[in-house]
Amino acid sequence: MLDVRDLRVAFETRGRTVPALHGVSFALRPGTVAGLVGESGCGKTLTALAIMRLLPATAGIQAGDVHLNGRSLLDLPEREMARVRGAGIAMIFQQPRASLNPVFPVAAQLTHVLRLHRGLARRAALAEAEALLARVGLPGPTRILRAYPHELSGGMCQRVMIALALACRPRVLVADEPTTALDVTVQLQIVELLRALQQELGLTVLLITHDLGLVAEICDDVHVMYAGRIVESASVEALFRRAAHPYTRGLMTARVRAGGRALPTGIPGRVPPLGQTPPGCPFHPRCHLAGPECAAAEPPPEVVADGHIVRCHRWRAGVA
Amino acid sequence: MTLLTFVLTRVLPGSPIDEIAGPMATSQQRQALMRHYGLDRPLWTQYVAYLGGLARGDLGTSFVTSRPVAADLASFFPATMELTTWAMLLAVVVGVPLGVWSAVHRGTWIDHATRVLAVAGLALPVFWVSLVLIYLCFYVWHLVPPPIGRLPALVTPPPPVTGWMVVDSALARNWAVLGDAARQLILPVAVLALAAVAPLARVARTSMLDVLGAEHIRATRSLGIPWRRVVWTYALRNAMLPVLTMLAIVYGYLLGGSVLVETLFAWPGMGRYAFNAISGNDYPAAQGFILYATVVYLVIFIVVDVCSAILDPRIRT
Amino acid sequence: MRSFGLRLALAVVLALAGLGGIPAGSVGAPAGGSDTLVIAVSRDMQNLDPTNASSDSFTLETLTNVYSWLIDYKLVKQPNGQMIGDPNAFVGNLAEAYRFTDGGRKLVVTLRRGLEFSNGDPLDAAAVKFTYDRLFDQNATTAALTRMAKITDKGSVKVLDDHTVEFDIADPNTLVLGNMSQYGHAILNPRVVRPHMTADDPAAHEWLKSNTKGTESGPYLLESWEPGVQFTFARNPHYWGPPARIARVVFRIVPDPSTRLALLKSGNVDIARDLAPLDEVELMHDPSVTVYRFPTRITSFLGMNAKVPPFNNVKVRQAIAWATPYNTIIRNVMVGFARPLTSPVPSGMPTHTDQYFAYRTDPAKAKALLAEAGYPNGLSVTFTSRADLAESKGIAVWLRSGLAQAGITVTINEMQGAAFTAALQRHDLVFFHHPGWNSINNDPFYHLYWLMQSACCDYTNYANATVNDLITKNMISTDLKARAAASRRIQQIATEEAAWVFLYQPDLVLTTRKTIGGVVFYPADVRVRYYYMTKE
Amino acid sequence: MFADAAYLLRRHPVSLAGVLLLALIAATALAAPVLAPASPLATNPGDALLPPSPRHVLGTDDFGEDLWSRVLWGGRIDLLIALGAVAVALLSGCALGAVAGFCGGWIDEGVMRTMDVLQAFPSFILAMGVAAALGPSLRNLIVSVALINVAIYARLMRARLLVVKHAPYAAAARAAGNPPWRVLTVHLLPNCLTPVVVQSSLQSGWAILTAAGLSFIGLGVRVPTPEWGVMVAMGVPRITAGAWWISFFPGMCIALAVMGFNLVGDGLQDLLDPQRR
Repeated sequence: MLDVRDLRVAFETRGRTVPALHGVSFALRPGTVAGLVGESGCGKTLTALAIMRLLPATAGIQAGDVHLNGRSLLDLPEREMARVRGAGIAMIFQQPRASLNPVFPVAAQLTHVLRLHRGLARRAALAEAEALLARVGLPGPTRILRAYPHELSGGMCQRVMIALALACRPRVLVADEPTTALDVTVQLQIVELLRALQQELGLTVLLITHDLGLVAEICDDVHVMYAGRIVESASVEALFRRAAHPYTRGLMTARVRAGGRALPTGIPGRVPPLGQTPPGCPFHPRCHLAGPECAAAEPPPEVVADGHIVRCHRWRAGVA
Repeated sequence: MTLLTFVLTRVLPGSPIDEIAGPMATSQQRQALMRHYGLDRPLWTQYVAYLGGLARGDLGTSFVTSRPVAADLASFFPATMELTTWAMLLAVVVGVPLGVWSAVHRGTWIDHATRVLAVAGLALPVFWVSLVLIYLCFYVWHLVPPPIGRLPALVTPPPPVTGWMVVDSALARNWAVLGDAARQLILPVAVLALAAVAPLARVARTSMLDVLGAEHIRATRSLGIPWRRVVWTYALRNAMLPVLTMLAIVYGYLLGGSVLVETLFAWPGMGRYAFNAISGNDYPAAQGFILYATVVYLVIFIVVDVCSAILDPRIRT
Repeated sequence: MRSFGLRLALAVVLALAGLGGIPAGSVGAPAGGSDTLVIAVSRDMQNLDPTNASSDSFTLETLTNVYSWLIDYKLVKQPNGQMIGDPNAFVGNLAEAYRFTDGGRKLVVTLRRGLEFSNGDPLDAAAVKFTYDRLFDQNATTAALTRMAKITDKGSVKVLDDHTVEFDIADPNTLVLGNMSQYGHAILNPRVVRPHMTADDPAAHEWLKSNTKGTESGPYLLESWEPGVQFTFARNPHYWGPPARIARVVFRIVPDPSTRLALLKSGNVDIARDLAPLDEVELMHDPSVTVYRFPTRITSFLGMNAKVPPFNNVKVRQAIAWATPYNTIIRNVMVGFARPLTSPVPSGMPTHTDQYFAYRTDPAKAKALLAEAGYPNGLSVTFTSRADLAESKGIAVWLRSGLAQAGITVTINEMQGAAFTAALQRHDLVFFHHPGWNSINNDPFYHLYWLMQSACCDYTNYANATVNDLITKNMISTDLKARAAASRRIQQIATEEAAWVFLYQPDLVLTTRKTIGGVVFYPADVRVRYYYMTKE
Repeated sequence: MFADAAYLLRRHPVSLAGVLLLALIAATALAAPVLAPASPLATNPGDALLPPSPRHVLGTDDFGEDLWSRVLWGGRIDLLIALGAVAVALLSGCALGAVAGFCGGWIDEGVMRTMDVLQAFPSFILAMGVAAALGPSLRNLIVSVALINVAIYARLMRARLLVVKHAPYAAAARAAGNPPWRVLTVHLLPNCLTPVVVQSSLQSGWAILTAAGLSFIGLGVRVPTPEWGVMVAMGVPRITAGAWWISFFPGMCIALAVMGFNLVGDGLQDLLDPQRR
């Protein structure tokens, strides 16, 4: 469905090129939910933006490929890509309120998308907008339509954002920490909504999160990221049964409370800042299993089991 | 405020009486005139009298034009207002897209070129540009009518309704005069706009850059809205607030009357009036002008507040 | 979703395009038809009360064209064919005839029959009496000038009958006619003016300052006045004399001299006033323009305050007079539109002589005089010029470099018009350029009195006992011989003592389109009479 | 900081051009005594109004003064006006703003209302009035041009001060027992200077333009001071007579200097405002 291959992204700052994604590869199976997991700063959001080709001006895709239904997105002219966005892949963001344009009422943003992508007339678009708002579980859609984003709560904004994303009838939905900025109770509601919509519409979802609890709850597959690399990919069951990478296991031990904003990991140290990735396995300075080979060379992907891949020199030591 | 203007006009060197009385006046005649204009009384009495007049809406009588200052202001203000407003509209139409364009193409040669162009417009001394343009466009190429004021010499102005020649002649359905008035406006409007483009473009650029980096712009793009629409519909309106404030500053500045442009184009506006008042020690006129400028300043900022509220719903609540 | 910016842009562009696209009517079009004269002037008129008018040239020109007075200058044809108003020959204007009686103690004036004001009211002896009563009651400049000629008060003006008025002259003198031949003596319409007289303003000054309607008696009437924009004359149908040749005159206020020049060259105006001398020279080569130049009696000089050191020292004044670059100033600042001034009494005024004028530009001589004066190592002075007059600036610069040759360091201080006038009239200026004094009465003692003796206008505080004595003795006198001798003596003293630095007498330059004719020059008041002008 | 600047200049060739322009102008102005072939005040009646030629590369003016020499010397005066006016405005404005922001209360109220009044005046007319009241001279010109900008600096300073006043380091400095003036001058002011610096560069350009405008209406420096504005003003009436060079060259100098200041100001803004990098 969505196939990301060896995606490399770098920042151009102060005349220097600082690599941020070092060859990210994964694939989404149609109609499933895949989780992209990792601590803050490990490149999850960057991966999503690169897929959407919405990287900030300072970042650029150096190499790699993104295919949607076999069509390479990176080579598309901007005009075509705009058509893919929304209709092909839609995205919802971490900060729901900041993602809505503050100076337009909900109706204007929603009907514009409907008219543009689905060619609806003004009146039909308005009716559809109302239906969509109802579909994402907003009470009193007519009132919401007239409202400006600052008049809505964070949860409501996220629902509006979801409605906007669904308005284009996308095949793939990228959800970038959709619940992180919300209250705990609201988080659950949004998760429920996403799950319901996914099943109902048969969406393929890439869920970006640092919350393994959430992953366990709704994902089919998981990809764990660290310092711009996918360090482990597996099905949810496989991962939770037998996580191979020491980093993944660290994450899991830390998963005491679901949804805590700043994740107090059981891993000592911090994610290395951009441009200061240590040589070899980027995780080795923090890894309790690290040996001399870890600092010498970056580990190649190794197959743990069918569909379970890990990049660690010493995963066997960990699993044993 | 009134006190300040009062004091400020009184510190001008010289006295209006010397100009009025003429060279041969004796000191008694001069004193008689001082009495006539109430200038012989102590300053604070003059000030109280001035305030009293103000309360009745009386700004005093100009020494130079011999007319009530209020009437003078009423006849000079529309000239400046018309000139300035057209210039501002032109500057907005040119400057804002230029700034947006520059922001969209940030860091490219387009960005650099537009910035240099805008700054160049600002950097040229306005009187110098005016003269060169008059020389070329009127004198050499005959593209525009002579810089002789608001209407050609022998054209009868339309009955004043708004004081705007273009509007009044349209109201009077006098299309010939409308054309005359419009053509008289071309060059001075262009010159004023030239200087106003740069600040507008600069603010539009910075503010657009801020907005284009915002989350919601990324979100809008993620919905597959074409880039052009994102910039010109979604981002522009967000970026308009700072532009509006700059617009008000520039507009207020220009409404104070551009002495230089009005001099060169024989435009009977506020700047000329103020210049004559100051250089002729015409206290009531100078005071009246300053009062006017203050009111204009206040009104513009109220209008900007209202417009900001219309543009940005967050300000409304 | 609507695009706010786009719509606004579209609207403005359409509006501008629409306006610009209206078919051209007046681009490059010539000024009005042969019945209208269009004139670009530098500034607006100010205070039009004839007896207490502001002294700027366009106010006075308007008064001269819309009012008439009893006695005026006689028109004569000069050998070169140019018509001028002879400053020393007088004829009746509103007066059909006038004569001095009683050994010059009375002036009897007979009015023309059937005179009317511009509104049709009769202009008779009662109006004359009203005019002079008001003049004396108001006691302003014109009253002072009238008294100067020894017509002292209201009682001196008597109505003999409807058409005859008699003026008592306390001491017979030569000043009467010259002092009366000017705008201040404009006869006013009592029926129009009297209703505006109030307890606060018994002279109706406030009304007359900005109105002439109904009380005009000259060839033109003031048809309209839009302050700061333009004012217009129209032919006065009730004028007694030959009607104005051109029906309307439009004065357009164009403050910038380059703009006025461009308007004249392109034919958008018929006449441009107050151009820069350099442009006037240029215009002499323009086949579509006529440059009229008339020698005036205007005295332009450098004032040196005789009460303030170092200028109280005659030698210092003489040194400066020897160091001044006369020719450079006339050639480079006035571009030749001036002739040297060689005496306090200008050339063209009776009794003028240049025989005492020895000054040339001679820095060595100036240095020697400075040494004699006690400044062997030079001197530093501050020179005040008018910031708003180009020629004043030019003189300042040339003077600075000229005086530097003689070891005099000049610091230039520029003053704005109003401040300069105020300081000038308080006699506070120490070393300055007087841009030009014109004595309307072409009489040497009138001239010398004002500039060397009067409280108001002896700007340099020049005081020489002999000179004072000679002026006092001869001003009111009919002994022409004695006056001539005294005038020469004064010229000798003032020139030798370097009362001022005598700079130049500027020309009156009038630049018109070739189509304009009938230009008549009045050396006495240097005002342009538009009613003689013709246009092809 | 230097690395930043170097980077920025590479990314902003236009700002680099601005810096080079200003450097060039400053260098020629400083080297005027060496470069100028003649004294800027050397008049010569025979040489008036000569067009550019090998002897007078930029021609001569009404007084036969060599324009090239005058343009060179004029750089000194104009840079002095720009920097002087900005310095005066900056020092007084910042002092007022700092006092207002630091003291608060009625002092703040009083100072800021006065600034309001100053800003409500149309700035050119205000400068005109002040220049007319003081009379034309270089010093008065600088003062009048400075006055119209005082309010801008006061406002900037006060706004910034209100932000940093409550910053942790300010509280720390206060807790350490520093007297208020010391907290203000040593700990707070240095943190308020960024917007002020940017503004200064932009205002320098404005100052030259305002000064030139005042000169044009006769309120600038005295003749024959070689100041670009006065030179343009004197040359402007000569354009129609064909002597374009008198106003053209000083006019270009003004334009280049103002452009230089503006471009540098733009660059500084980008450099000093991390958000806009």
